[in-house]
This record gives sequence, C-alpha cells and structure tokens, in this order.
Amino acid sequence: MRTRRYLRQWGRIAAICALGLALACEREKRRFNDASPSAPAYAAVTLDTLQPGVPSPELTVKSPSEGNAYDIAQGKQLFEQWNCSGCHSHGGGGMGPPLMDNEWIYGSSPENIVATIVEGRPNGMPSFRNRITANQLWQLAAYVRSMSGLEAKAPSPGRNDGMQYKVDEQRTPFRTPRASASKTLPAKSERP
Amino acid sequence: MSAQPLPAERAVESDPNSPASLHDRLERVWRNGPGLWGWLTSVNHKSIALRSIITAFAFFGIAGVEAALMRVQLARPENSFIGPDLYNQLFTTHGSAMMFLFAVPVVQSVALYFVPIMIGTRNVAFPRLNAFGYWTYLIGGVLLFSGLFTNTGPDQGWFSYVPLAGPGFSPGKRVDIWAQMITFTEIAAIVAAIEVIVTVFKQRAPGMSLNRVPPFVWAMVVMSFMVLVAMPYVATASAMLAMDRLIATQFFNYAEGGDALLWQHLFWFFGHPEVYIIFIPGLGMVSAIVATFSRRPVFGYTAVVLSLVAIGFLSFGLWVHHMFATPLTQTGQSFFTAASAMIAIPTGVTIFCWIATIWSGRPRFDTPMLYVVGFIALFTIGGLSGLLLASVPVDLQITDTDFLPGHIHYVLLGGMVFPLFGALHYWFPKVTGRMMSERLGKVSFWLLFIGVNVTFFPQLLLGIAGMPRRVYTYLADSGWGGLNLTSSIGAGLIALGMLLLVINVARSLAAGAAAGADPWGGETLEWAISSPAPDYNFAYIPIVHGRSALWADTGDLDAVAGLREDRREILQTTMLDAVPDSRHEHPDPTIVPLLTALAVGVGLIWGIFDPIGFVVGGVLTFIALAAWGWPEKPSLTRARSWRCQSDRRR
Amino acid sequence: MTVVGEIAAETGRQAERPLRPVVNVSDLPSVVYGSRVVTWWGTTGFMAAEAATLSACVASYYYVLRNYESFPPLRTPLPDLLVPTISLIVLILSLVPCYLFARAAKRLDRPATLRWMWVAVVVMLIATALRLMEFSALNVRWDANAYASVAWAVVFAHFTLLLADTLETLLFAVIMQTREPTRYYPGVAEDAFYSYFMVAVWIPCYVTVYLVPRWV
Amino acid sequence: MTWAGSIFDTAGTPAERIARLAWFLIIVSAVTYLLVLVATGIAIRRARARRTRGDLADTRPETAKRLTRNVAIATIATTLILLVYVTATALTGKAIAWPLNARQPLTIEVTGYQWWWQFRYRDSVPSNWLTTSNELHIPVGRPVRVILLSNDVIHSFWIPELHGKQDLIPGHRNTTWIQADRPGVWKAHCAEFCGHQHAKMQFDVVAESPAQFDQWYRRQLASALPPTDSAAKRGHDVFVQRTCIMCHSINGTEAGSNVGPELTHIASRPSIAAGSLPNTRVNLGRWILNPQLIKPGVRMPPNALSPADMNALLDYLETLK
Repeated sequence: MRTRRYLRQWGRIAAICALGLALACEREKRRFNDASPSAPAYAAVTLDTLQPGVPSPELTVKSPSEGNAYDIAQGKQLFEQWNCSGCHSHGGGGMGPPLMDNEWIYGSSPENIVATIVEGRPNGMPSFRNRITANQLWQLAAYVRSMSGLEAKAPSPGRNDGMQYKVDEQRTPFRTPRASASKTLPAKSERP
Repeated sequence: MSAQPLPAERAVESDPNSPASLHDRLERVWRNGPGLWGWLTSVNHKSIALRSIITAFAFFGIAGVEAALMRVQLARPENSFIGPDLYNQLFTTHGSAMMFLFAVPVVQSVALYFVPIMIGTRNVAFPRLNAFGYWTYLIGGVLLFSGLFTNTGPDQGWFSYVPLAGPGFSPGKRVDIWAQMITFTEIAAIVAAIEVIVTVFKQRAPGMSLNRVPPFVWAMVVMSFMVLVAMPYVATASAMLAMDRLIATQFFNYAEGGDALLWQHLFWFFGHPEVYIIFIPGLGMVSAIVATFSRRPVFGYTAVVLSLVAIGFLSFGLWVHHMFATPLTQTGQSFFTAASAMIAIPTGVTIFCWIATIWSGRPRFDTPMLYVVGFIALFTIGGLSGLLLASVPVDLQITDTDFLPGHIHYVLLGGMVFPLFGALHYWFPKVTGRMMSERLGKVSFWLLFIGVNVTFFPQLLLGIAGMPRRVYTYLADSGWGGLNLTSSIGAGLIALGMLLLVINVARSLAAGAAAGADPWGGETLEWAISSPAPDYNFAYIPIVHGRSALWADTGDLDAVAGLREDRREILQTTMLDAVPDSRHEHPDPTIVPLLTALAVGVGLIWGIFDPIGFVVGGVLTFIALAAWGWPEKPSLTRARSWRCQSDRRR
Repeated sequence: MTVVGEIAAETGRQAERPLRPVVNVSDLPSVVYGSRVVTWWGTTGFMAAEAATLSACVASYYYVLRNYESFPPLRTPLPDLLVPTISLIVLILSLVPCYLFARAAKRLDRPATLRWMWVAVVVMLIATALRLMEFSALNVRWDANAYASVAWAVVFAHFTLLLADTLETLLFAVIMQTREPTRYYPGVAEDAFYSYFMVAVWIPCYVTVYLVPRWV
Repeated sequence: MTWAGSIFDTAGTPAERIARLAWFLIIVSAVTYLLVLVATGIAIRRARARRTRGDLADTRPETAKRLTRNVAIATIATTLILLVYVTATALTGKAIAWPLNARQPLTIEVTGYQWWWQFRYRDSVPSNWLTTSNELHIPVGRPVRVILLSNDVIHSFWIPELHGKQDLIPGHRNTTWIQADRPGVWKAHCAEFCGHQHAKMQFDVVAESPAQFDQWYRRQLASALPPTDSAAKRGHDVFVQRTCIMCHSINGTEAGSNVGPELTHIASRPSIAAGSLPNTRVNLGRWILNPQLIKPGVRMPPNALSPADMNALLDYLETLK
C-alpha cells in the first residue's frame, strides 16, 4: 500500500520534472532543417479574402516557432536585416503601424501575422509571397509577437548589440491583444 | 546526545588517560550524526572534502565522456556523428566542467582534506562555511549538466567571448546557465580558499612555524591567495554578462560605449591565473610524493616555496598573452612576452629541485612515483609549448588552432591530473584504510601516459598544420584526417586507462590490502594517525620539531593536552611561529549551510528566468544567514552539562 | 639538515604514532580579539575578495571611460552630488558608534555595547536608505549606455556590502539584546572592523562615480 | 619543410620570419626537453643504484652544496635561454611589423559575417571600389593593408601562408598586413569560434601576377550581363521573384540585398558556401536546395524550387562569370 503511494508520489514528481525538461528542450531546440522545403506550410494560412479587418479563419496549422528561443532570435535578425524597421521603426510604428502595442488590425495569432506578411495589406504592406520560406515566416511571426509581450519571457530575446531604440522583448510586458479601434471583430486573446 | 554518562563510560573514566576512553570521548563529540540527516548536516572537513572529491570525479567522468564523443566525431573528415549544435554544447561544457567543476574544486578538496591533518588540527577554521561551499558547488555543477541534458547546454565556448555569448547571438538560457554556474563555483572556490588560508595561518600544530610548513601546504596556500584575487574577476565578469543578457545593461555593447575586449580583459585576468591555480596544487602533491618515495625531504625547501610564491605573483602578469590577436600596442605585447618568460624560471627551479631530490634519494617506484615521473615528462612539454604561445609572432600563427588544446591538455593533464592520480594512489590508504593494487595502478599509468601523448601530440602538429580549434568537422582535402584519427585512438587509450583506474579503485575499496597507519613511511603528520583518520584527527595535538614532522625522530611524538573533550574545541596558534595562543569552540553539525546554499540557489537559478528571483533568493539567504548566526542553544546546554562532568573528573 | 628515524625504514608502520602529552593548554583563553581570532582572518579574506570585486567594477568603469569622447556620454546628465555626499558623510559618521561598540565589546561591557550597536544600526539604516536614493541621483537608468551600466555596477556592488553589513549589525544587535552569549563579543568587534573596510572602499568608488565625470 | 597549408608553407615575409622563429623555438624546446629527460633519467639511475647498494638517501651537506650548484647552473641556463627567447621574439616582432616605407599599398577592408567573408577593395577612385565575397585575390609582391571589421561576432582573419591571425572585433578597427612573394592558391579559415558554422567559414586566397590581378579586378568591377538565352532569363526571374533576392545581390539586376554574400560573379569563384564546396553545378544545386544538410545552422534556408526552376536558376548563375 505504502509502496504504491510512494510510487505514485514519485511518479508525479517525475512527470513534473519530465514536463519541465521537455519544455526546456523545446525552448532551446535549434531547428535547422525540419521544414520540408517542398511543402510551404503557409499555403494553408492564406486568406480567402483581401478585405482588411477579417482575421484568418480557424486554422489547423500550428506555428513551430512559438516559444522557441532560437526561432524568435532568428526572426529578430531577419526583421532587422530585411529592413522591416524601415516602415515599422523597430516596432514603434512609422509609415506602417506600430508592433509593440496591443492593437492588432489583422489579428495577433502567428497564422494571422504570417498571412499578413504573405499576402501584404492595403496602405503599403507589400506581399512577400514566394520570397520568404515557411520557416522564416514562423520565425518572423514569433518575433513580431514577442515585441508586444505575446511570447513567453524565457525564450524572448534580450537587448540587441547596437543602438538601443526600445526595451528588449523579454522585458516587454504582456499586452492583451485587441482588435484595432476602428475594427469590430474581436481577436483571440491569448497568454503565452 | 545524552547528557547522562553511560555506565560503560563511567567505567573507563577511572582511567581518563586510557587511549580507548579518550578515543570514545572525542569520537562522541566529533562524529557526524547518524543516517541521511547526519550526512546532510555534517561539518567535518574530511566528510565534506571526500564527497567533494567524489563529486568532482563524477563531473570529470561526464566531461571525459564528452571529450570521447568529440574525438569520435573528429576521427574522420566530414563525419556526421554529431552536428554543430550538439558539438558546441559538448566542447563548451567539457571545458567549463573540467575547469570550474573538476580542476579547481578537486584540488581545493584535496587541500581541505589533507591540510588540516598535515598541520595537525581537528577541523578547518570555519566548518559550516566549508559545508556551505560544497553545497553551492554541487548546485552549480548539477545546474550545468541538467542544462546539457535538457538541450540547454552552453554552446559559446568556455571563455564565452562576447558578443557571441551576449544576448544578440546566444538566444535562450544556455549562456545564462553557464554564467550562474560560474557564480556558484566561484562562491565555493572563494570560500574554500579562505578556509585553507585561515586554517593554515591560525591552526598549525605548535612548533610548525611558517618555515616548517610542508611544501604541499604552501602550494595550497599560494593557490588560495590566487583564488581570492582572481575569482572575483570572473564572478564580476559573468555577472556583467548575465546582466547584459537579462536586464539589458550595456557593458559589452560597442554601440552604446561598451566593449567586447572588456570581457576578454576581465576574463583572462582570471583565466590565466586559473591555469596556475590548477597546477600549483599539482606541484604541491608532487612535492609530497617525491619526498616520501625518495626517502628524503624535498631538496631546496626554501627555493621550492619561494618559487611557488613567485609563480603565484607572476601569473597575474600574463593575461594579455591570450589576446595577442586583438588590437594592442607593440610595447604592451613585449611586456607580456617577457612576463611569460619570467614565469618559466621559478617553474624550472621547482622541477630542478625535484630532480635533485630524486638524484640524492633512494627512490621506490611505486605507482605514485611513476605519476611524478610522468608529470615531469608531460608537463615539461606543456610548459615548453607554452613558450611558443607566449612569443607574440609565433602565437599569431598558432593561437586558436588545435595547438592550443594540445598545449593546455599537456599542461593540465601533465601538471595537475597526473599529480592528482599520483596523490590518489598515495593517499587512498589514508582515506580508506586500504591499499590500491600496484599492478593495476602501473598498467593504468602506462595506458594513460601513452594515451595522453598519442592524443595530444598530434594536436600540437595539427595546430601547426593550420587546423583551427573548436571545429565540429573538417574537409576531406584538408589533409588533417590521419593526425585526427591518431588523436582519437589516443583518446581511446586514455579511456581504457581511466576504466582500469576506476576498476582499481572499486576493487581496492572492496578488497584492498589493509593499509595500516603509515604504509609508505611518510614524512608529514597525516601518517601519524590511523587510517582512515578518526573524526577528530589527533587525540592530542602533536608538537612539531622540524620540517619533517615524522622523520625527525622515531619515538613518540610530543603533544599538547588540555583541549576540551566534551565539546568541539580546537587549538589556535600564532601565525608566524605557531605558539599556542587560544582555544576555540567549533560548531556542531547543522543543516543551516545546506539551507543557505539552497537559498542562494533559488536566487541565482530563478533569477535566470525572472529578476524577481534574485530578490526572493536574497531575502531567503538573509533568513538562512540569520539562522546561521543565531546562538545554538542546545549546544550550550549540552556543553554545560558536559563541563560539570569534566569538572567532577578533575 | 640531518634526518634520522623513519627515513631509513623500507616499509611503513601498521600502528599509529603514539602521542605523548608534554604541554597543557587548558588555561589558554577561549575569548580573544583581533587577529588572534580566526573570524578576523575570515573577515579579512572576504574583504580581499570583495575588494577584488569592487576593483573589477572600478577598472571596468575606467576602461569604458576610454571609449567615450565626452564623458559622461552625450545627452547623459552628470550624477547629482548632494545626496551621494550626504550619504558619504553619514557612512563615515556611522564609524563612530561602530568604534564605540567595538571598544565596549572588548571590555565585555554589555550596556555600552548594546547602546552603541543600536545607534550604529540606526545610522547604517539611514545610510542604506540614502544609498537607495543614490541610484536615482545617478540620473540615468542602468540600461541607457555602458557608462550608466558601469556606474550602476560600482554603486550596486558596494550597496550589497553596505546592506550585508547593516543586516549583520542588526542581527548581532538582536542577538546581544536577547541572548548575550559571551563568545559573540569577538564577532561584534569583527563587525565594526568590517564596517571600517566597507566605508574605506567606498571612498575611491565615490570619487570614481561622482567626481571623475566632473573632472574629465 | 613545406607542409601544405601549415605555418611552415610560407609565401610571404611575415610568415617566413615567424616560421624561422618557430623553428628556432621548437629546436630550443626540444633540446631543453631532452636535457630535462636525461637529467631525470640519470637521477633515477643513480638513485636506483644507491637503493641496490642499500645506502640511505644522501643528505650530506657536501652533496647538498653540489646539488645547489647544479640547480643554480640549470636556473641560470634557463634564464639565458629565456633572454635569447625574448630577444628573438622582439626582433621577429619588429621584422613583421607593417613596413612604413611600403609603396603603393593595396587596402582591403575585410568584414566578417556569420559565417562568410566580405572583401572590399579600396581605391582612390570611389567608383573603382570593389566588393567580393569569400574570395580574396592579391597581386604578388605588393603589400596589402588589411582592415578588419565585423558585422556580428568576433571572427579571426588567418592565412597561414602569409601571416599570423588577427581578430575581427565588432566596434574595433583592427589591422594587419599581408604580402605574397609567390603566386599560389590557398584556403584560409576563420580562427575564432563564432558559432554553428565556424568550422566551415573559409575563403579562397589567390595570389597572382599584378597583370592577372588587374585583369581579375576589372572583370569583377563590371556588372552582371543581362541573361541572353531563355533558360537563363527564366533563372533570372526565379532569382528576383523567389527567396534569393531577399538576401543576395547581383550588380546590374534589381537584387541588392546585403544580408548574404554578393553573387555578381559567382560563376568565376573556385568554391561556394564560404569555401566549403567546389563550385560545380551539382554542388550549387545541392546547396541551394538545402544548405542545412551541408552546413547545419547556416543562415540560408532550404529553398522550395521546382526542378525546372532550379535548372533555370543554375543556368542563370552559371552565366555570372
């Protein structure tokens, strides 16, 4: 009897440890090569309408980059190198909308963000269809989410090596996403 | 512990000077508590040092397996056994673990085990602090390896050059784990250094003036002083790195006025002395072994001791020779070349003195002595290849190539691991009461000696052939395949030698010949007491009349009586001449050091994920320290009741 | 040196070496002060390590200073001088009660020890509060630039020493108030000794952080 | 000894002088080492003999005196050797310094990226500045001043045949110099650990006659020719409409990103992927399809191209001579 209770107790502890370990492994995994180059995952995420304000329908594709420190960091590098800041100004907004706030015109889920990058949006956001691989899209989306604290703190990037324009993502407080004021559709609210 | 004297005890009290009753009384006061709780609360320097040595060897084993995996990967060009991500974690944790979790802790633990016995005292100066140091070290080591096993192993190299180790290029928590591991081990190292220094300065046996302190103890003291000065630098640097990563300080961000070279200066100001911190104790162990097995005291005591001190000082003037390929002025570089050359002189003197000791002695070549000869043969290669690295122009060609791992392994394996294995065979009887097998010992020595040369000499050549270090693979047309394969085969020999060594230890533990108090006819005080040493070390504190405590005469040793036998009390002597000065009460076993270490652990580990963790950990640590400082009431009452008894006895 | 005895022996001995008591030390004191106690040496050891830590921070400060053409960097205000100077004066003043309670402790004078300890605790608590205010007197956040980071590092590193010393004095005061174990008197004296060190090392730090930017 | 690729396979003055010093030090070290071993050996033999005779250890004062003298002699010898060592080091250090009287030096700015190299040849005429990647051409006999910069982490610039290494440190402007005294083709490695693909961060060094160098330089300065045949045209379209354009540039086309190596004359380079693969059509195809199989962790992603697109792209890239 007692042995069994002990076993159950230890089993529980072991399960919690295993979960912790699994989370740590997932957070630190360096995925170099698991996106099959021949099947662009974002095909499933394309919108059936280009009307602004309509977030993507419920999708089954799950972003592999959520909560992964390496992917978010890669997204951050791509964001800077591809000059997203040219319009979004390190997330503060300029010609394009700010990305650090909690207003989301086209939805805040990774799939929404990927769709926005792939399709482009009216008033300036160009379409990057065919130019960015699926993996890189997820990485970018994860980074964009981390800019307003939608990603967990532990995998979010620290400060960059360079001029400091904004608070680094891991110290950015979580901000409950909401649809932009002018839009009516509610966005899924989610916590990392 | 009961205050009422047991009937049996009353019986022996009729003869208070009978050794048996004295032994029982002291044993009662000094032994650890029973069971697991007793294990966790122990403040005995031997218990703690021994578990620390075992822990260090466990980390040594894991890091050794990592090395073997790397050698398998490099055995042939373009091998796909291990990818770059895992390889980088392996070499980083291998280097970090060997430096911070094996080399420094193991030599300090050997010091904490044998220094108190060699200088004739009953415990280290601060027993609870000593226990705290061990627990911190254990937490740090477990942290690093749990990182490795959860794919969070540091992957930036053991000297963590920024910006690669900084927030921009090392995402995740890998480097943070490394930085906190450094903090843990530095706390432990500094604590152990203070223990050794204070114990040696204040608790030497009467008569053991500073010029009679065994060279082994001198080496440990010099090492401890170096730890005290060098380790805070790496602790500061790693704290800065962690803060850069976690709270966005700008220490190493060039765009905001920081500097990547600041890291290198801070790190190598620690990192170069680190190598000497590791092998000066090796020199100490060699001194002890050479004297015993040559059947004469070390030749040139004063020269050896002064050389050790000189090496300690000079080692702080060399750090820039790790940075010759960075923008530095020519004059600065020449200065560091000259300083590097200077340190070769005292190192040479020590080696010459040992050769002279053997020369005029009549040595027995048991396994420990073989390791000493192996030390001379290997370490000299390490030292001489170091001269190539300290010469600026040649360094520019061979630094950061495979020459460097070759060199450092000759220095550290030759200068520290071989003396340590010698010490293992030498002191194993003292610690366990059993002898190690000579035959297995000799076979494993030769395997290791040949293996080290077959592994690392090709690496020296590979460096000259242009192979960079820290590469997870190399191209087939580079022409490095043959030498790499040789090196990997050598690694196999080392592994075999290590396996035999482990078998030898296991077999000797179970069925080794009984050792007796003094199997080698040793020179220093540890051989005066029974093996394994009793918990209180010495029934009476011996009085020392010369440098060779046990060789000065053959009869009984003069000793000091009058220390309390009813509570933990030790004798303090004056710093220079070791004249008895005062008695000092020592604490009983307590759980507080473990709790304090856990509080520190909570702070440092939680702090990786959320700065609030540092605050919580700080508060917990303060609470633990308050408990630490609080007077122990039970101990006092017990002491009082014991005092009554002893008064009655008188 | 002539060596006799065991050296000639080929093999070791089984038995332990007999010890023959010739001196009795039972009349040696067990409460001593200053460098006769191990705690004095231990405290000194920690001081050495802490001084090394602070020196690493200060060295980093001057290293970073070389990287700037104007110091403090452009658009970064100078640190205030008022609060830090008051804080420095309070710190130095705190040494007076420290000296007095250490002297009283050496005489085993309980009332005087306690009185001056509590005065010291109050003064040090004030100093700690002032030190907290010093962080805002730096006029720059730690993450603004490298200058800010090193200045914060120096002040913070010393803040930990100040905090530790304050809490230690408080703890000792409480213990002395409630228990009065005789063997704590040397520790109390040690505590004052540590305070001297803590204040002494702050002076170069103060000069570095608050005066040097005004001079260069 | 000329051991291909080793520090003794010298082709320039600094490397030559360093090799000479290295030989000297190696010989001195070897002799010293032998002396130490011989001394140890003799010590062991003598002492063994004493044991066989059954004598005690020799602790007589006169022996101690003799030993003291011998140790002192050995120490003085060590000191003298070290004096020679320091002097030789200083002299060599002087000999390998940048020659102040160098005439018409060439200046090349090297920038390290994770995990490739960019070379920018400076010229008094700004329009003659040339940027290449992973391939360094230098004229024989002309001193080259090298300015070392980094875009991300610390790398190290090292051509063993020409000179020792110098680090590329972000925020610092380090310099070194090289001069090839004979023509040759060598492989150079990054020598400071810089992340996942440190092992395969290499570049090709080509030392050639000044005339050949000038010819190469002029050809590299030219923009890429517009594609002529239909396959190449389609390849060009693939390049600018698909993933390639996000990171690479080809002068003369709309591709102008500087995230990855520039590819204006990719077909003329001896190797691809920072010196990791010979530049053949098959290798190029493998590389573009999935670089992660060849250099795991490299920043170039796998590219989903249909076989037809891939062939066209390869056709196009092969025209970029």
